[in-house]
Amino acid sequence: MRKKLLFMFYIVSAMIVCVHLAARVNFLNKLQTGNAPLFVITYSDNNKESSLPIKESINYKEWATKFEEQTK
Amino acid sequence: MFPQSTLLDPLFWMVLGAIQVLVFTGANQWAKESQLGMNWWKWSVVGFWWLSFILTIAGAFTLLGENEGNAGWYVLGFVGTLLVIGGAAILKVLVLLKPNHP
Amino acid sequence: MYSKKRIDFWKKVASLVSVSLLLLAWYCGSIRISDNQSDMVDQLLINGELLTQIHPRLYQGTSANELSPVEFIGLGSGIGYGGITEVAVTVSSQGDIQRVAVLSSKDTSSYLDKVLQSNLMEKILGENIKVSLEIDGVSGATVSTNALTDAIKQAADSVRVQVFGFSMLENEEPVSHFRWLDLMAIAMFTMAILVNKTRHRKKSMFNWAILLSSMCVFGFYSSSLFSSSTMGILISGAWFSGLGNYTSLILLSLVILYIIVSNRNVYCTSLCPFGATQECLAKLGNAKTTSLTNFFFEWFPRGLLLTTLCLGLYFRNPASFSYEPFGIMFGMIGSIYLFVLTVLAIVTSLVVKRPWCRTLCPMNPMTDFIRFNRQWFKSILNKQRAKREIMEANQMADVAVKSNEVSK
Amino acid sequence: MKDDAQIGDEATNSSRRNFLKLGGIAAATATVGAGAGAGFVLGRDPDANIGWGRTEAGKDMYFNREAFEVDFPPTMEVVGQIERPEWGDYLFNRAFSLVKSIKGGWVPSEDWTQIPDLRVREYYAKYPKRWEEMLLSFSEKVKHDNNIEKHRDRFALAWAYSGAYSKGLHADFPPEPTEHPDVADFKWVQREPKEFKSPKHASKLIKQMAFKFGMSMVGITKLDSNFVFKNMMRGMPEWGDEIPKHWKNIIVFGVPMNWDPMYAAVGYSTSYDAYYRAKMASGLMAAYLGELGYAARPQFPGNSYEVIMPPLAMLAGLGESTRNGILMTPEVGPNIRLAAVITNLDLEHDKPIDLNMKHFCESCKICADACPSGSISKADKPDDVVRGVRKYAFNQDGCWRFWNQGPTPSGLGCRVCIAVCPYTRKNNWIHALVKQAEPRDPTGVTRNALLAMQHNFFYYPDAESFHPEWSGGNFASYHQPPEWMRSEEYLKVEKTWEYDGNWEGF
Repeated sequence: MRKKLLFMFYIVSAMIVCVHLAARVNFLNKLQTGNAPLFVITYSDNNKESSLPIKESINYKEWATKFEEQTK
Repeated sequence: MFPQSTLLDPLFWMVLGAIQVLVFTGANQWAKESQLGMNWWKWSVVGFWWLSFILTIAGAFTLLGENEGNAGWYVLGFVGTLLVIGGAAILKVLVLLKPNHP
Repeated sequence: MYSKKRIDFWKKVASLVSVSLLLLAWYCGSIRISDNQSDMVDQLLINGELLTQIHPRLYQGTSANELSPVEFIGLGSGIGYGGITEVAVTVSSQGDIQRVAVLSSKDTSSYLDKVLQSNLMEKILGENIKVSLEIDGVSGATVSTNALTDAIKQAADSVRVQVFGFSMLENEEPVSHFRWLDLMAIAMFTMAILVNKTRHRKKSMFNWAILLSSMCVFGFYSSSLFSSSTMGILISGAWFSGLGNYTSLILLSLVILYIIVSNRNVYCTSLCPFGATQECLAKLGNAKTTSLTNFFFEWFPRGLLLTTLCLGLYFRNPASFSYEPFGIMFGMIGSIYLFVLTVLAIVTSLVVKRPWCRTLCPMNPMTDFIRFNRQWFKSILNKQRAKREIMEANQMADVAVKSNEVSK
Repeated sequence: MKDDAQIGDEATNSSRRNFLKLGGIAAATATVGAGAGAGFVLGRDPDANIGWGRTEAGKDMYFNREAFEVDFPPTMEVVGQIERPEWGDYLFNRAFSLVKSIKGGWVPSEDWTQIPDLRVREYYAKYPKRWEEMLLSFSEKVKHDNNIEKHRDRFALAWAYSGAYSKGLHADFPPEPTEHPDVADFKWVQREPKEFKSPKHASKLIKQMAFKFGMSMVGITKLDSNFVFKNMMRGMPEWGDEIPKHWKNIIVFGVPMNWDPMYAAVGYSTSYDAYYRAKMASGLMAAYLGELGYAARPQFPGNSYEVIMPPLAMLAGLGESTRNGILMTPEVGPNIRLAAVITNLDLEHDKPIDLNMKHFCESCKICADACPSGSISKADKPDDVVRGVRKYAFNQDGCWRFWNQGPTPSGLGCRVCIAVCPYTRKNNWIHALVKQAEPRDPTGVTRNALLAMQHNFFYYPDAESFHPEWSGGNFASYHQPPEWMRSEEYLKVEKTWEYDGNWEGF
């Protein structure tokens, strides 16, 4: 009885451990190949990756009309 | 168990309640056999443990049901384990407090 | 059934193979590693377009239309659980911190995550490095936090020198390397040895005393018990460059030394915090001992440990390859898989005594390995004595037999 | 003989005992199974979506507030002279004014002093940094317009859902006032007012009606002039800061957004479902009062207000103020959309409540960490004073910038801070238990235990990943979208995306 239980525990935990290790390897591999920093954080005032140089890129007239029709 | 059903839901809860009678009569038999000399407070401890055990399971599965997958399993694992250990402890105590008349 | 001699032979082969595998893994790792730091740093520019290295730890970003550099990127390193943590800090030409990036870390990722999620770094963004940076700690991952803060401060300082022409680092001493926990470890270990030697009738009581106190100190209080990752750190030599926390390493080396000297492993029986936990639960559920004696069950953990160590060496990151339930048990830190494993282990140990020790714990393979090679080495030494060769040999043979039985 | 009988008894007894013992085990096992099963379906139970199940009975507002009533809401900490809100403090006023100026030929620049409309300029004089955010919102809008078509395959159903409700929302009931309030508010009054037995009776009836008109929460309070906008009166091109005589009391009510889409903010969520319901209710309530002979001025979303809703809702005892600046109710947390009717009917007022939300928000911070635009303060204590009231700093222009990044045209908005709030949970037994226990525990043990669980057991995508793909995110959401919002389930589209968010753990 106990033997059976220990046996089951063995098999299950062995599987779990394998999955865990596989996950770790996968993760580290991504890191290596990605060759990007683990973690980057930027001061919010500089989060302007999204901003376009104001005047040129935006047709404001068009923007305004679009905005109006979408909001009313 | 059958939230949107007018009939099945109340029936289910009644049946579940009825089953508890069986659970405790059964428990009583086991207690008698192993001569635990159960009394009111021992029973209330056991009862409380049983209630919290079922509630924990139900709670964890409620979380799973509302798609809080992570939380569900963690709660089950965390609180569940504590309860199992607690159960073992209670059992131990009951055995230790066995009245030693033949 | 194989003859003992035959098994012995294969064991010798296995031990040689495993050593060579470890070396191979190390070698492959060294090939894989290329200096990708500079192009990592390249991604960290904000306003600058051109990145130029001023000196090893400092880069400057210049933009086309301006002559003076618009920003600086300083590199810094701190020492965490598994070794060095590399950080890059982007600072504007006015000295405001604009961006912080963790380039590499050898800490267990779940510890690192805990620190990162605590957004302790967000607090220093926008601060000016003219004044020294105040960074508060994160409970539960002190070492990783210290590593990170040291790294950031160092990185900021190399820019500070460039921009403001003065340094602030000298007044901050590096992480204290020897702490009372380390002393504690040594003390406990000696006690463990004594208890194992004594013939006192209260021996088992003493043993319990040590077990429990070690469970509290090295377990729940500091979670500094060693694991396969510690073994990895030990053999990878990451500790040359310093560690944030030596306790587990000290414990491990003491254990190994004692096994080599006296062929006995006192850790599992008298010190291991997780062992202690299992013992307690066993007492609770009157668990009985049982073990699985089968070729597979004996060799799987060995293979597992070997693989883990190889991976650790290959990725130069042993700390992120521990597979024990310790992290979850004593700090609620670790992947969901390990969480499940821990729950299983705990519940099982109510019925079976020390299930983890009887199955996957890396301690057994390690002990077996050391013992076996110790034995082997001895026998070689003895063989060299020309005289009484045969007699010796026979003796050795049956000693070896014994040792095998022990190791199973 | 006797012996035989005894033996017989023995036998039957023992077999009976065995039966009971085994029966007990069987029953126990069954109970465990039943517990798990019942738990699971209770989690699935649509009735747990408070706001849809027990509405007309008023049982969506299940939290008994009496024990928590106070004279003044603790989260409305007055530290100076309370000032009435300016026209320019209202984001939509600014946005539309800017639109007007732009159509008039003005081109925005980094320099806020060039803003033509004085009232808008005054606002940005107060918060110069926020002008950058407003500028960014323009470019984000452009990117949004250029990108949404690419992602229609994924969001088609959410798009349609939100679009449908926005059409409904823009129907003209209740009609926008076009004349002076003294006329407009009496539009539906044809006869003499019918007198109520007492304000108490009036309040009782009105609340019942609110529930019957489909609202989940309702509260009544005196119309506090501190929260009425200056220089703003619908239907009047010019208006000073006077307040019509007949604006006595305000009936504030609200309804939550549908839960499953809301949990899947940003992309799959919309405010329009709740806006629509709240607006209709305000119209019905106004008409109802009119028929009884009383003046009524509905206040409803999108932006047809003369008053600021949350503080009035707080005074009406619906909830408290929070870190993310949204009204926090004990039943649905911040997942509530408000509308109101201002009337001259004499009503019994509700009292504000103290639910200890203050401390909850101080130690939680989950919304601040999740906020995709970083507009919510992470300070330990309220760190700003707005119009004389201490509250958590909130950057409305930053929030608005992210509004413009949603992946559907009518899905304007974000709602992430609502989705992740621990108080935003369905009305099933665990969460109800918790919501009942937490405010009643003076020691804060419950709160800390719960927050420990929230922080360790629950999965929250990080702020970045809530962003659309075109600005560095992966359309993550707190929960994955419900089955009925997944286009791959119903439409002929091929699934080229992965969902990031909580989902059933199997």
